[in-house]
Amino acid sequence: MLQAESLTCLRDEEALFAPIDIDLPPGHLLVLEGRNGAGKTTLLRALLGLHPLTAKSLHFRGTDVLRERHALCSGALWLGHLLALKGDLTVRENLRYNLAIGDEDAAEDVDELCANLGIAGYEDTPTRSLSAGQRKRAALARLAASRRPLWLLDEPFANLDGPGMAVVERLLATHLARGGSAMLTSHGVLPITLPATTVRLEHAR
Amino acid sequence: MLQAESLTCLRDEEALFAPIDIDLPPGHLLVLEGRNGAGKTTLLRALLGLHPLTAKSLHFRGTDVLRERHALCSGALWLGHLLALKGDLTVRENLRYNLAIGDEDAAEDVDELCANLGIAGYEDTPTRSLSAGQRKRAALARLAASRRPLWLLDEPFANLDGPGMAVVERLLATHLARGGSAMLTSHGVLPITLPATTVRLEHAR
Amino acid sequence: MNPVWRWFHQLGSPPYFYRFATRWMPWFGISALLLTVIGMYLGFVEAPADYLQGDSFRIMYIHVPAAWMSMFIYGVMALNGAIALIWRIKLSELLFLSCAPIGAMFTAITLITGMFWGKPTWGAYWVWDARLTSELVLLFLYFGVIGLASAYDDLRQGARAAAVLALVGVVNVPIIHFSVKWWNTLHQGETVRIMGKSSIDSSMLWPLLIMALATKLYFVFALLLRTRSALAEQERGKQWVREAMVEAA
Amino acid sequence: MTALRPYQALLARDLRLAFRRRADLLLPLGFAVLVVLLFGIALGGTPERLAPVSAPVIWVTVLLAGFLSLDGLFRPDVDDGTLDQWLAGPTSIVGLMYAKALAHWLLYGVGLTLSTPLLAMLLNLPVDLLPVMLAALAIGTLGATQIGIIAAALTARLRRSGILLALIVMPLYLPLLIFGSGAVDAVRLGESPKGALLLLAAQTVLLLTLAPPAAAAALRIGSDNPP
Amino acid sequence: MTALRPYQALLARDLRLAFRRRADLLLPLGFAVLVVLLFGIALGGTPERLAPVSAPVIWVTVLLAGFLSLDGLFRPDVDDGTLDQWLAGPTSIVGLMYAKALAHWLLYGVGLTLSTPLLAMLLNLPVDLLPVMLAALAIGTLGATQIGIIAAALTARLRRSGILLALIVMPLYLPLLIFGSGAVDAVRLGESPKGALLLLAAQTVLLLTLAPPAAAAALRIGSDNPP
Ligand code: HEM
Ligand SMILES: Nc1ncnc2c1ncn2[C@@H]1O[C@H](COP(=O)(O)OP(=O)(O)OP(=O)(O)O)[C@@H](O)[C@H]1O
Ligand SMILES: Nc1ncnc2c1ncn2[C@@H]1O[C@H](COP(=O)(O)OP(=O)(O)OP(=O)(O)O)[C@@H](O)[C@H]1O
Ligand SMILES: [Mg+2]
Ligand SMILES: [Mg+2]
Repeated sequence: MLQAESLTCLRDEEALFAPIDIDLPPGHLLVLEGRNGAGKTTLLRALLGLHPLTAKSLHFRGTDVLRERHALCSGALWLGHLLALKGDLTVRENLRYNLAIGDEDAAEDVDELCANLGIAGYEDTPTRSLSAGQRKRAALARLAASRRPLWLLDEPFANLDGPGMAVVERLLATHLARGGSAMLTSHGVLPITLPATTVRLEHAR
Repeated sequence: MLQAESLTCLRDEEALFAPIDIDLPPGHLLVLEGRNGAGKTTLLRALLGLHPLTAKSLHFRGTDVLRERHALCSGALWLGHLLALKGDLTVRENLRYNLAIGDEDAAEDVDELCANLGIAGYEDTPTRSLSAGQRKRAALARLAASRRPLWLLDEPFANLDGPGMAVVERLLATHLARGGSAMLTSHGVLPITLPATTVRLEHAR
Repeated sequence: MNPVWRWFHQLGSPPYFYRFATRWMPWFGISALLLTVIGMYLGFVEAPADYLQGDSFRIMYIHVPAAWMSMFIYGVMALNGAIALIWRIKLSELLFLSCAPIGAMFTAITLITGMFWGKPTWGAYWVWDARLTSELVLLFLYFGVIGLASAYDDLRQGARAAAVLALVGVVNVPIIHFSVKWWNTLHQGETVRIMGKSSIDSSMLWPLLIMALATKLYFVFALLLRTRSALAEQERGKQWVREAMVEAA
Repeated sequence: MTALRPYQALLARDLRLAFRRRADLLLPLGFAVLVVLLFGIALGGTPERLAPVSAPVIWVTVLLAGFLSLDGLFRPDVDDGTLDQWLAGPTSIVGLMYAKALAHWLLYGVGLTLSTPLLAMLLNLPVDLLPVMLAALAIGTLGATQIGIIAAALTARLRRSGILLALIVMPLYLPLLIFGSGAVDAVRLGESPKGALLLLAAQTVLLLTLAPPAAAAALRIGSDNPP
Repeated sequence: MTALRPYQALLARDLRLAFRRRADLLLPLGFAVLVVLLFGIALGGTPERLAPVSAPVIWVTVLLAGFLSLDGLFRPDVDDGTLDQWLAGPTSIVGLMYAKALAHWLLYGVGLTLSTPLLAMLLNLPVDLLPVMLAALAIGTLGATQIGIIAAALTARLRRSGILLALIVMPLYLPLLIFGSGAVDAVRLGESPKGALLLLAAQTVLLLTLAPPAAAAALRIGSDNPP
């Protein structure tokens, strides 16, 4: 799915971390580790073209991403620190809009997505009036509807309670079983039991 | 330090969770547990008068908080989901301002605080250019300088890496040893080994 | 407790106010209607035409009472706003909110009748004279109060925020009243005086006073009506509202 | 028309966000009336003094009211991560910009144009100038929206850009203002407003073809994806 | 003076945030010059036509430039949690409001007043009116800041409040505007501006005593702490 050789991100024209190699086949999970400020968030954003990166080679499903920067954008679903929810709109409206703008399956039933994520009953609540964890769940509901092969998730477990983490684990398991791949960042002990490769970002020098 | 009987928070005039009793003596740690949306964040805010609450009695160091709502404000230090850092100002400037506005000890050495929190070298970086975890550390640096007896910490471990969590644990240990108390919210397994009482927020009915 | 104070305290309790409003509302409504009919008849049929302005002066019987009400209601509103801010009494918040649209209506009537009166007398619908401008400002203050209150999700927070604005805007009311004295304006000076002699003939004065009383009664009627339904809406979960509904049905 | 789905979704979302607070829809009108009021009182207020300046004052007021809404055009989308999602997603940013521009014009341009008769009355604008004023404003606000969308995109990532935004927008508004008041002046002097209106329309068409792609490019600045 | 330390810290922070982007300090001036230019052009531009309206246009411009800065007065502090920290802390909110108001006036009121000679030149304002204009603006902007701080506090927690802000602020600006241009007019008509200036000063003093506590009360709305 995603192969990279000697990949690193640039900040002020300097490498942020020692170059890493990535080999993420379909159906696999990759965990990005590293201390605070190691460059995990930056790496995910850089893959999507939101930051400069350098690499000997970088391929996504056979396409050379270094040449066609746009290739990853239509094949990857990214959830960052910011959740891209409009506080004034309800969970349902936010989800509908997110699915449409990402060109995901239109037929998805929003009530079902919410039930999956454990926020049933909040479909018509403005996201402004949700707790931190509920808001995270609303953002994660996109995953359940997504058919994109690669998921890039930045700290997907932050703010979630135990059952919430289990939901994310289930979503990941289904996705991997369908032949998708995922790359996620997390701190400390991973609260899930899925098999995963770990890549650690270390100081550049 | 903090005693409460039959305490609960109101949202739209309804109790958010089943009334709880709190007894937090000096030198002790209390962990608030509960599912996403249980009301942990709301409870901390309500103690500080940012939300309505009801209680049979609520005392802070002998003062009746229900009568004198302001009593807790000068004795408690609160860190919420929002970090109250100005992205345009450096870590040093943010810290200086935070200490002055909270009327904390003016003599504190900012370089030392930063070194304590593991963000030495970032003193003169605008907080906008910090990673999520580094920003959290900058916000937590206030704790190291604070002389207020009660700490109210909302998910203090979120976004931190392993060493970061250890730093917070050390800060807490010093604070408790000095006779201070702390109340914190957290999800899943607490990543620290300090002895703590747990209070769980359950559905109101 | 002094009986007057006790009555106020009782009135502040939602169920008592609801019953009070239900009982007295019709009386205020009916007497307002009656007085309006009498005032209109006296003003528009009986009173002699003005030697200068002909019949256009009859707009006065709507214009002047409406103008007085626009300021009076602002005062009542600000007073309730102050009570709501200081003692956080729910009923004052609702009374405060109910005043705004009624006051805005009277202000709009003042402006519109004034404009139609201005065309024959001054030759223009609108001039930027101090009284006219300050009355327009009053309209915007009412709009500001309504807009700010509705911009908040929480009704009570909205009411208190709007109350701060209403109190700040109180300075405008004396400006409206004294504008004709402070600046030389096109607008009519003070004609009707409570103390001393009014510079208006009594055959013209009487209908005006009747209309003034009618508008006051109408205001109380509209205020009770609006506050009553807002109260029932806000407390709809409560036992006494359900009882009152059953009673009404 | 599934190809249009993302753009429709954005248009619907922007309109919905605006309608969520219904009072907001009347507020541009309120602002315009207030600025007119400030000018009325500041200029002393007699009809003879007001009439000659009323058309320009209306133009400036409408442009200012539209201008005030620009800060909210992209800022919320930047702050909550929506913009990053657009840039990281498969949808054409140029298309999204057209949807944004349409929503903005529907919400502000149309509303302000329709409120002109009221402003005109307050300022004693001669009634026979009203039709040409309305036509010029309808075209002009469409152009102004395009200018606004470029400026808002350029300043979207900056903090406290309010006044920088003004600095970018005002000079670009000038040609619209010149031909817009020109058309009204022409009618007052008994000439045909056709020339001025045509030039105004030509500018608007030019802006319509240039502005959304320019705005898309501006949003890409700071991200690594080529436009 | 340790009792003043929190307020000094807030004042210093606000000034520092403004100075961090030095360009921002010149931007109000840039905005004012542009509005004046728009009017100059819209009004046809001959000196005879401009001179009588120049004083009111300057007043309106200065008030608008100050007004545009209001949205940034509390919004950032609400968004990043600073406001909640104030409300949850030991420091007097009224005191913080005085610090905020002082910072805002130093940044906008003083800057705009100092730029008036330039605006006056662009608009052919008679030179002998300049001193009274400057005095009136210095006093008037201090009052306008107080009005602004109330309005900004009232709308701080609302989304997209720009135009609601205008609705609140403009009517309250009017008395300042009336006496402010009144003073200039008095000098033009050869009378003494003293009365108008005194009334302007009286208003400003009244606002200075009322506004910061009112703003503090407004910020407390939504919190459970009594004001
Ligand atoms: C849009 C235009 C007008 C507005 C906004 C307006 C506003 C007001 C207001 C606010 C008052 C109450 C003042 C007070 O009691 O302190 C008033 C009173 C009055 N107005 Fe007007 N007015 C307008 C036009 C006119 C015109 C054209 C006339 C007739 C020439 C007129 C005649 C009067 C009279 C006779 C009173 C009673 C004065 C007194 O007894 O104090 N008004 N108006
Ligand atoms: N601004 C708000 N307006 C209305 N309701 C809200 C608001 N914020 C939170 N709530 C509701 O109040 C409840 C408690 O929220 P709170 O943020 O206290 O939960 P929490 O225990 O901190 O959850 P989390 O673990 O997700 O942070 C939730 O059900 C939420 O939907
Ligand atoms: N906007 C920015 N401008 C400049 N430097 C930045 C910016 N954001 C982050 N950095 C720097 O880049 C480095 C990597 O940041 P990044 O956010 O990628 O870290 P991270 O691994 O995600 O950390 P965390 O675990 O704290 O989220 C950090 O040292 C940080 O100081
Ligand atoms: Mg990160
Ligand atoms: Mg929480």
